Amino acid sequence: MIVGLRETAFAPWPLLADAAQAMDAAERAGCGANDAFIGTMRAGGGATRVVRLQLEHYPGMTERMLMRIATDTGARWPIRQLVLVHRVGEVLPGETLIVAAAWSAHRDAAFAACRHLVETVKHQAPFWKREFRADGSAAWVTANTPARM
Amino acid sequence: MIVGLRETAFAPWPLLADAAQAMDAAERAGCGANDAFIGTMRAGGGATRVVRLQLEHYPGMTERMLMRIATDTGARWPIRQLVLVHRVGEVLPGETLIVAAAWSAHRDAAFAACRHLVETVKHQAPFWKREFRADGSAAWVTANTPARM
Amino acid sequence: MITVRFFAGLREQLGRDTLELPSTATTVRAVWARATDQAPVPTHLLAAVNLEYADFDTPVADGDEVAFFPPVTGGAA
Amino acid sequence: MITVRFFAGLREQLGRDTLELPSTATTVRAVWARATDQAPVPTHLLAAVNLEYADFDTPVADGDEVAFFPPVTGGAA
Repeated sequence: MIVGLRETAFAPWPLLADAAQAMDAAERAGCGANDAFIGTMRAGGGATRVVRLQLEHYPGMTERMLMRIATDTGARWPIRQLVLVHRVGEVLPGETLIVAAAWSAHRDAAFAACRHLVETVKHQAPFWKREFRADGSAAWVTANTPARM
Repeated sequence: MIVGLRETAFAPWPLLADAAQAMDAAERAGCGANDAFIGTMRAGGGATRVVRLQLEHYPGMTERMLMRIATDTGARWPIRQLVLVHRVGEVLPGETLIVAAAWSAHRDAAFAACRHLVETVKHQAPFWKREFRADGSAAWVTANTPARM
Repeated sequence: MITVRFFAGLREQLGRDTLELPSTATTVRAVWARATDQAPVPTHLLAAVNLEYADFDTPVADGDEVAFFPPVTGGAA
Repeated sequence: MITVRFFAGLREQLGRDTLELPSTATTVRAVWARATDQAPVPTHLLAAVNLEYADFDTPVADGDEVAFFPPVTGGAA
């Protein structure tokens, strides 16, 4: 598993390649399917175009939640390898916010586990986004859906 | 779009990186989500362990079907970039069979389009697998679900 | 002439991958009968005319390429 | 002592990110009241005790860390 935070911009594909290559030969030969999700910062357009994001987190709790989400996902689907990495700090448009990926024997498990990682992080992991816009304004992003309490 | 066949072993991640970087700045700034699926050859185990696959296709029709599946997917979801690459020829365990990926503003479209690419190729594109096993036997893989006619 | 092609397991069963027929066969069904000496149609047999999926009633004309093949098995596990 | 932490928009509204309370507050609800001078509880406020999500009735003891924060907004678009 590759699970954790990144404080600076990173490319997602080498991370996915590393995770695939970190499996031993038997694990790799058992994997027929890998689904990988990459979330990136969108800029939008016009005067409210977002020029920068600040991604705040709760040091300690955030890492713990990411690890729990990863291990829960591994317990629920027959996963052989998993990536769950989230960016924190100052983020520019186009930079990677999250990489979630799951490797499994078959595609159903890989797709389901990857989607589960993405949704669970979004709704449970303690991250907060503040948008800085082209017109100089800034605002905390408000959640569309409340997290569980 | 990166759509087509590969006759020799290839790494999927540079292909995905190329596709992401091929978007112009405006396209890239509009993309918040990329889902990528990588299907690889499984070996299985025991005497019927598969040591090699032969992937036959219908030259001309296969390329045309891949392109149609890609463009149909782009018409059905708001996709900004797409990869659909399939291996042909002699394949060894662990090698990539298919890469399907979709970039979109939001994750729902990226996940749905990527899954659609994978399922549609499996059920419609003219490819046929023959397995060569460790015990010396060989057999054409039979489809679990018939393709449309 | 009509070009007839067979793929994968079907190609092996029939022992040939391609043949040319005089263009007297007017549908995919007639091409199959002519090309295989009236062999029974395998379950789930697929056909294509000029690189597009076709059914057995699809018309066939001089110069067409007609292909027959088993259900497809590409893609992922 | 109980350590109280605030995050994101809540931290900005309250104008502080952390404070120490004497360990007389016995639940998350009591910690909120004490730490904010009885401020009304924001809609969808979340809380954690010792890095785990907690509800307002969760007991709090000496040495605990109690955090309050708005709904989370990480992840993908």
